[in-house]
Amino acid sequence: MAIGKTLVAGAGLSGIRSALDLAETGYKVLLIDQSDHIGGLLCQLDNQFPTSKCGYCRMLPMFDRDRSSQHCLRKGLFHENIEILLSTQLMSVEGEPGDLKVTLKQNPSLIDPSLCTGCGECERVCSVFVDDPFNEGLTKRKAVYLPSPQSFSNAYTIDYTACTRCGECEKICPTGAIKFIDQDREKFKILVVDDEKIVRDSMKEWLKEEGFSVATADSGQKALELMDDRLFNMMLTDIKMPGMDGVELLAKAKEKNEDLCVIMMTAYAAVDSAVDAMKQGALDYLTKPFDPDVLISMALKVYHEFEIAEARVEQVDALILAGGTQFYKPELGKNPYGYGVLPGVVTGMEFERLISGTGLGKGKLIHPKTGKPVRKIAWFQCVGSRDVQADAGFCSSVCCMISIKEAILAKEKYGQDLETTLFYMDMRTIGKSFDEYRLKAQEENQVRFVRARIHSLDEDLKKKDGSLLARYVDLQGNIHEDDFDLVVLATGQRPAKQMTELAVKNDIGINPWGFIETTPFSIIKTSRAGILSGGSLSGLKDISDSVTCASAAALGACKIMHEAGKQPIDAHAIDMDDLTILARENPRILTVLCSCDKDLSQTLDLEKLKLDLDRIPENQSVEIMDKFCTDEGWKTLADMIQKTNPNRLILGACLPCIQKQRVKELSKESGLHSSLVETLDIISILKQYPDSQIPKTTQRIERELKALISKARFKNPVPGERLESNQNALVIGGGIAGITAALSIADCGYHVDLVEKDDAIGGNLLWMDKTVDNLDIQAYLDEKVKELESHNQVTIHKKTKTESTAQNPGEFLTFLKKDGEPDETILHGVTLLATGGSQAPLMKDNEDPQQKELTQKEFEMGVQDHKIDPEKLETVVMIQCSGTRDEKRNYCSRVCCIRALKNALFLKDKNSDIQVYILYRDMMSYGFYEEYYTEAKNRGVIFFQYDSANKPLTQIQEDKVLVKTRDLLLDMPVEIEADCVIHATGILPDLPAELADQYGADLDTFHFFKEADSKFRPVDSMNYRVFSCGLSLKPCTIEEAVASAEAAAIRAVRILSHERLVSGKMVADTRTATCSMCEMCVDTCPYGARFVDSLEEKIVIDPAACQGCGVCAAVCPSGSAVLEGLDRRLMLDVIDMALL
Amino acid sequence: MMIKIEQEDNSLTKGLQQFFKRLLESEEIDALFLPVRLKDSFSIMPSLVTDPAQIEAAVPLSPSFPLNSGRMVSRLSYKESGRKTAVLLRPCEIRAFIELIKLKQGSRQELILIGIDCPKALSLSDYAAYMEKDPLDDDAYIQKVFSANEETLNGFNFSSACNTCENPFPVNTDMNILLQGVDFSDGMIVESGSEAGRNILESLNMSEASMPEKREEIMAQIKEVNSKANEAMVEDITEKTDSILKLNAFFDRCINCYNCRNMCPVCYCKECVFNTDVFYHQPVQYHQWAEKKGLVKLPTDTVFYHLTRLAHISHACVGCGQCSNACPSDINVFEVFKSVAQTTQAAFGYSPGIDENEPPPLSVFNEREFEDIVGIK
Amino acid sequence: MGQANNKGYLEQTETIKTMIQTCIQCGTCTASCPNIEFMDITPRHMWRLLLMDHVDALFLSKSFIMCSSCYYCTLRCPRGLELTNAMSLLKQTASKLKLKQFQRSSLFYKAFLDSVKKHGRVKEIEFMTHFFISMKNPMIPFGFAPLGLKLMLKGKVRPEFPSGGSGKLTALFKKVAELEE
Amino acid sequence: MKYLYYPGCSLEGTSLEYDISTKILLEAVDVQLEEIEDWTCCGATAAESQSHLLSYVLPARNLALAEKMNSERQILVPCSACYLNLKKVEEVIKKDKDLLGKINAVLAEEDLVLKGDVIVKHLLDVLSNDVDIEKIKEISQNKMSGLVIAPYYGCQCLRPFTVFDDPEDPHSMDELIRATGAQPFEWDMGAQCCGASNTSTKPEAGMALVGRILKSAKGADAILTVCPMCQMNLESSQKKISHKEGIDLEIPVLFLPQFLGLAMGKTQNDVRLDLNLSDTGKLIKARV
Repeated sequence: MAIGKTLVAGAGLSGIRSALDLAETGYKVLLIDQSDHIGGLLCQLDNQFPTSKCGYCRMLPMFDRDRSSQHCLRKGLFHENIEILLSTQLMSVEGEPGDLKVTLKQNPSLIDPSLCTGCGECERVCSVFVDDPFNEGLTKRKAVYLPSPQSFSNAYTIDYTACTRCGECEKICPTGAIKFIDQDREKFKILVVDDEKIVRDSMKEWLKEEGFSVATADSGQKALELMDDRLFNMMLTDIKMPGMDGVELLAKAKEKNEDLCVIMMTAYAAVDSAVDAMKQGALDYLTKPFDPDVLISMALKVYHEFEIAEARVEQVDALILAGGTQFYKPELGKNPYGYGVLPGVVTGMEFERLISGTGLGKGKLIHPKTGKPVRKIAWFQCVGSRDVQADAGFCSSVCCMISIKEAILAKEKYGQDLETTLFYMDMRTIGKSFDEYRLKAQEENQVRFVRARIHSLDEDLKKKDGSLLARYVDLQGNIHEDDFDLVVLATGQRPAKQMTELAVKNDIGINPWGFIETTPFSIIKTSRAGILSGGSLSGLKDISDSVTCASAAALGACKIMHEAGKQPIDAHAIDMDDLTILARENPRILTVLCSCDKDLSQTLDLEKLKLDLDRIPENQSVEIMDKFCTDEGWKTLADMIQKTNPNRLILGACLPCIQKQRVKELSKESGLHSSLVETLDIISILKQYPDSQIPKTTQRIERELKALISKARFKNPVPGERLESNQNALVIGGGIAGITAALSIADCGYHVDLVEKDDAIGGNLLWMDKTVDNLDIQAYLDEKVKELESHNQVTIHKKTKTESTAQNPGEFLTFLKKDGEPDETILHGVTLLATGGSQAPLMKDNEDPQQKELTQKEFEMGVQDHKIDPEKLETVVMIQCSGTRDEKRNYCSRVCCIRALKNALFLKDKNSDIQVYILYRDMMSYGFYEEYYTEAKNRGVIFFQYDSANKPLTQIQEDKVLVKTRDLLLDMPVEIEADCVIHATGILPDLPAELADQYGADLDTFHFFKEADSKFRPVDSMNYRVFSCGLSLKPCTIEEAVASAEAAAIRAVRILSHERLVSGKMVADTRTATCSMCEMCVDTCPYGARFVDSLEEKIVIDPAACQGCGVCAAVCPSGSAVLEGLDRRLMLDVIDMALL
Repeated sequence: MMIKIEQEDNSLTKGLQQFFKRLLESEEIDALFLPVRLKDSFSIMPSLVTDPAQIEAAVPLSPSFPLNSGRMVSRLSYKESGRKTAVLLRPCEIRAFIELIKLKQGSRQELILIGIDCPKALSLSDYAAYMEKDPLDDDAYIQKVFSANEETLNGFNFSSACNTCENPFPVNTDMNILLQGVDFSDGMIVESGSEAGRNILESLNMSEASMPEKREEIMAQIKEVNSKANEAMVEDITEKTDSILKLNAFFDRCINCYNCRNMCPVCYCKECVFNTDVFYHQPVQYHQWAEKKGLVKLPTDTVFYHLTRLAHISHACVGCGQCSNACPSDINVFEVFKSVAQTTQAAFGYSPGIDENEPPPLSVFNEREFEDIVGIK
Repeated sequence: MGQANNKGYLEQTETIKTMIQTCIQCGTCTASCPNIEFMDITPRHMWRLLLMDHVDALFLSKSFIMCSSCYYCTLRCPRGLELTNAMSLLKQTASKLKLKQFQRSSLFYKAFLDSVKKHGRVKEIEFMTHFFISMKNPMIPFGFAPLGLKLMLKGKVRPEFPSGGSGKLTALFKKVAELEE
Repeated sequence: MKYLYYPGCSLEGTSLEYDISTKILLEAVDVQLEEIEDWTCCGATAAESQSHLLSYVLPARNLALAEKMNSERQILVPCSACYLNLKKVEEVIKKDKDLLGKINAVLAEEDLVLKGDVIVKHLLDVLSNDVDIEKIKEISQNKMSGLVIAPYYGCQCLRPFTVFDDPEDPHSMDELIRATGAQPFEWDMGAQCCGASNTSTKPEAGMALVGRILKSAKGADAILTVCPMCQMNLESSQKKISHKEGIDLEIPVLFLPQFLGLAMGKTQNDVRLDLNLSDTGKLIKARV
């Protein structure tokens, strides 16, 4: 059977997540990105909340991890099942799920990576400086550069559009890696259309100088006439022209020549129409007056695509779009905060780069104008979000938390006396731990939160010290003027331009804002079968939601591949080396040093080095070679190995050369076992010493090499262990998350036992009618339950509880206690905790016999049972955060505000005369839900904001409820006589601690499932076989519950797809003979990889769970807990050698 | 609850023996573990007694402290035996045993822990010498040791572990025999420390007693005096070992006999790493060392051995002093261990031997701890 | 608040309320307003009153006539509300309702438009005279006197127009009035 | 280059000098003007506060007249208030076809039809974007060098319709000022409100705004305006405000084309400096 393959377009956070999930399952992945590096936005971000750290690497595979790279994802990624293509764009997609034809366009680099040694000579001679996009333009880089500071790859790249083709780099390159393609620009025909002669003439002149063919026209009509005669490749047209305007010309020109690249030109203010034009197919626009350089670079870009981009057509089964989002560019809008004009106004991303260790200030925070340390920083929220004037009727969902994080980070980095102020409208702390984090910012870090929107920003002309003056009005109507050294704009998100274009061209539905539109109840399925949307493409998401969505998309792809009859690769079918023989042989060590195009004898006493190393019996010889990174060097080394037949190799070279992947290839080709190849970055070490210090340098290198020789001589080859792994799944909980998870796993071909404690499947969905976007929940549930009940891979256990469980490496054993039936024991390889949650009960102080005060659920059920008749109601009050987001339950339940909006709109639909009041603290209408907030306002719903210190009070009167609150703006008390009051009481998780504990999972402070990492492993527990989804994981909407279930499912399928799991090479073991069974290692193991086998009285290890961290070895005093291949004798010897 | 143990035949020891006899005869207890004077010998060794008649040889209180019985109790309890045993232990023995429970080397399940106010001890060699000379009889010793907190006995120094002990009173037991601050003319007092202990005491039907008034005060005094002695000792030993050279000199007589390790109650490994091939060096290794410095002393790894032990168990050191007792080269191992242990335990906020539910520091992982030491924020 | 409960208010202001319905009370308009010091209540406060149907309180305030149509609030409102236009509509409403406190500015504008209606273009001297007569307060012209005098001296305000413009706007005005009925 | 010309009432009365200097300047830079025949008042702010429809009909009539002239499609308007009113109609009828219908129903009284194919341009837009600035440089020969001139834009040429400049932080006059050799004055008052008709109806409020602007202009040799209302407000009460504030706030205030005209060699009389209410003598002295 054929092996499944998926194309993942976009290699940022979510693209990587999707790709790794599929690759770990055993499918092939083609991962592409249009940029020159993988990692996406997160490459530029050093720290994430709540840890103020990065955790990107936590997404790396945990079992069979030697198939993949095991270093920071910002440095790069390898996986045997993933092919990565950078600088590549997806152009089109045709076909059906299971048989998609995708066309890719890859921009070949002008530098041959197999020849480039990364010496940097080209960069040194390059005379072109451009803004470095990696630092958001805060710094400059050359036109030939290394793609990202963290990247392992040492191959340089040429910025095609910035490069002037001066040829200096081509001349200096020692390996001849740089080759400019012969240019034939004359063939590239450009048409310039403008009614003003000066513009036409000067543009013609500039473009001709670059060697292009240029024709001009003074009107749209003339342009069209010219197009009848000749075929143009590119057209630059003014928008405002008498007669036919540029936009009309664009449409007509495209009719004539679909492939024509059109660039609009417009005066400052008409940017809107330029943006409109782009929606109609223009490639880009230029704002008049413009710099010739900008024009030329744009022309070169188009030319580049035209001339040298090659199309590559691939056959795949499924397509995951993971192009992410872009940040709003304040300078393109009305820009009231003077971004780009006022010094000291930066975007959030720029701020991250400013304070990044690899960024501009190398960690220092200096005012860009005065050079003085920054002492006062303000964050402005909703820049390009919740602003219809910026074409954003939506909330960008993530900026509030990002800004809080940045404020805390700034305080942590630059001292608590730094003044930080956050200006916001609603603080959207929409996750389970977000409110806590906000409080921490407020109370521990003294970040000032001001509920106000800043209208505009000016430089303080009186002070003339670069400080910025922000004017705002407080709730009482008092005007304040505060000055700041630095203002950070929390810029909102926009759909990634290329993705929107791709969607439009390929009939993939988009929403009015240009984001990918997904089908009902799904955030991954696009309108086209076989094409899935991962990450934030379909709407704005933080890291954890993006990761969840990306995993869900991977599940979608997995299902498609399974349905198309495609198979994953069998993981255990890799060759077993004959290691035992190797272990018995005496070590024969070959030491090779790559001189990297330098004369090593200038810096090292090679004679002494060789002499000293030869005294170690196991070391056969020391060799010097050149340019291991080139094909030629590679061959030299292979020959050397052939000749000397070593069984262990020590390789000294540069960092990029010794990165694992290359060494892995070397082992494969030379037959040397990969765990017996040791590497040393000698080039970095040599850089630390001046040439004159030969003895010192030699001594250092000698020590390092001796240490490695010691390591090599004691090291025995270790095979990855293989663990029999059960291929059935247990899903606990029959709500929508449980149903989805079970169906998802079953659809990928694995058996699932679904346990539900009640006699009905459906959980909370059973009492719900419609969603806010008017989808029929019951119909959806019916469909899913039918699907579940008829699925031959699913066994449903109703009225059943799990009683106890035992875990052995590779499987769980769970006892099912059934109501009225004999108990049952099942064996399963993974456990999904989807035990759900429920609406918190209403804490009532009042006697309320007529049930005038209701929870949201009670209200909705009341309407469904016709106990509540909306037409008979005159006034309804809704109280948000009732009993939640306070000391007792200090988290936001995320869904209640949306539910309130839904109910308000429902009431208004049923009875337009009804008066609805919503009393809220922060309106959490995140993402596109903001539109319902606007709609509710439009429909006359009145909103009162209240603060947690003055909660609304209710009083039952005869047949009314009197609600007392305060209008904060009018500063007066308000009393509302309501027919009924609907309380939003929030969500309580329903995951018993004992249950979680049985499966080695933990609960968080609020008794939700505790994620292994709330950002990067959002559905996993620390036990790699246990997952959670739905409400037991965190408060979520139905779509989000479904997505988390799909994510949990792929995480499970990733394990289920293997009959045997292969461990990493570095895993722990126990020497039972010396073990005292103190179980310290069991308690200590963070991955739950160690178990007590009480029958055999020994400690056993799940090698797939073990990550080789060595904590067990550290905690074990007798040395019974060991890391295979890294025993104490070896380590002591290495230390000894290094000290000699 | 508290009950009273009357003197028997004007003898405190006999009174205690009587109490233990009743205990052993009761249905609650199958065996008793306590120090017994061996026949025709002055040696007093911990013994497991099942015959009530044998209790007559029991010497619950004496300056003899041949080994830390925590280790022995661990052997009696690391698996189920189906029998209930009452064990009498000194405070430092209890602490050692609690540490071993944490390490799954023992269990309280079938035990009744009986604590006793510490009667101090002489070193092994001093005890032998003392017994040869003119030893006090058992009762006189009790009278003497609990009447004043003295550092010497008949010219012999009490073990420095005892003189510097800040916790010579039992905690977290099932019952305790109280001696400090007790008017012996009125007998001795047993206080229950757990539900199980209370039930047993009640079943014995003995007369009730109340807490002696002066006890608290006396306990505080003893703690203060010992604490000062401890400070002085730490200061002294720190001065003696505060550089690697001094440390080398301090341990220069060490012959790698590993006696200190063998007698250490919390060094619980079945097989020590120092007995494995990790320290069975290649011959070339010795030569390389010698070549580097021109000379290498053998055995090697002596200081390394002590440092390793400090790294492994200084957090769990209960301060019993048996390591010094065991040293044939008369190295004051205990003083180094106690000094280091205090720092280690303070760093982790760890109190060894108090609560079996307090996890050993290394088995707990906190993402943010010792930021100033590890340098990672 | 005799007039306050006049339902006429609500009808008149319903359109304006619709214009500002999606206000999220962020305060951008208020902080932007150059005339805020001379307003008794802030623009945000006004919108809130309007939203809550406290039209009486709104017309007790004179804030909206302080609006000098600088359009800053309109420019900056994140909800894209046409706040300056809403201000104008409030002025219109006040004028239509002939509320006493707004008489002065209302009459000023009326005099202006009368002049336009008659001549097609503004005869500045004429409309000022009209205005003063309508105010029936002889003290008022003095307020304008220094400027008027200055303009006269410079020959900028003259009794007769320099050029034509005998516009036929009466018909237009009439038609507008008809359509707006 | 040729434009239709809508002067507006003020340019026939209180701001005659604006009309005259505009015409002189444009002639000098080869721009021809053709006045809209039979134009009438745009309604100013008065119409808006009296009748919604009227506030559209009055400017619409003029646009319809312009369309009827059937020559140029761009109308040049020097007065910002007129500009806004005319622009408003141009923009709104693109989207609101209902309103267009109503407007045409009224205009039918005069047999006029509004189609909406003319573009309304402010004088400053034309000067800063359409006119060849090199020409101004060439003629003026840095005549104004040494002067620091505060560009004042006012509101209505910038807002609510953002056409040719940043509505918060305008700079289109900077280049024009530099073209004369003078330096633009750095201030943040250029786009602030002058108080508009508040200076007549609510003098205390209006004066406060004017006072703020004049105070900020301290250090500049003159203020340039592009709107009769702004000009009047900034000029007319300088003495009174100086008296009230207790500091000398008197400063020459000129219409932009007056200043450019002077720079390009026109006489004081050509640009009718005699009609300015502020003491322009200071500026003339400073230049000499």
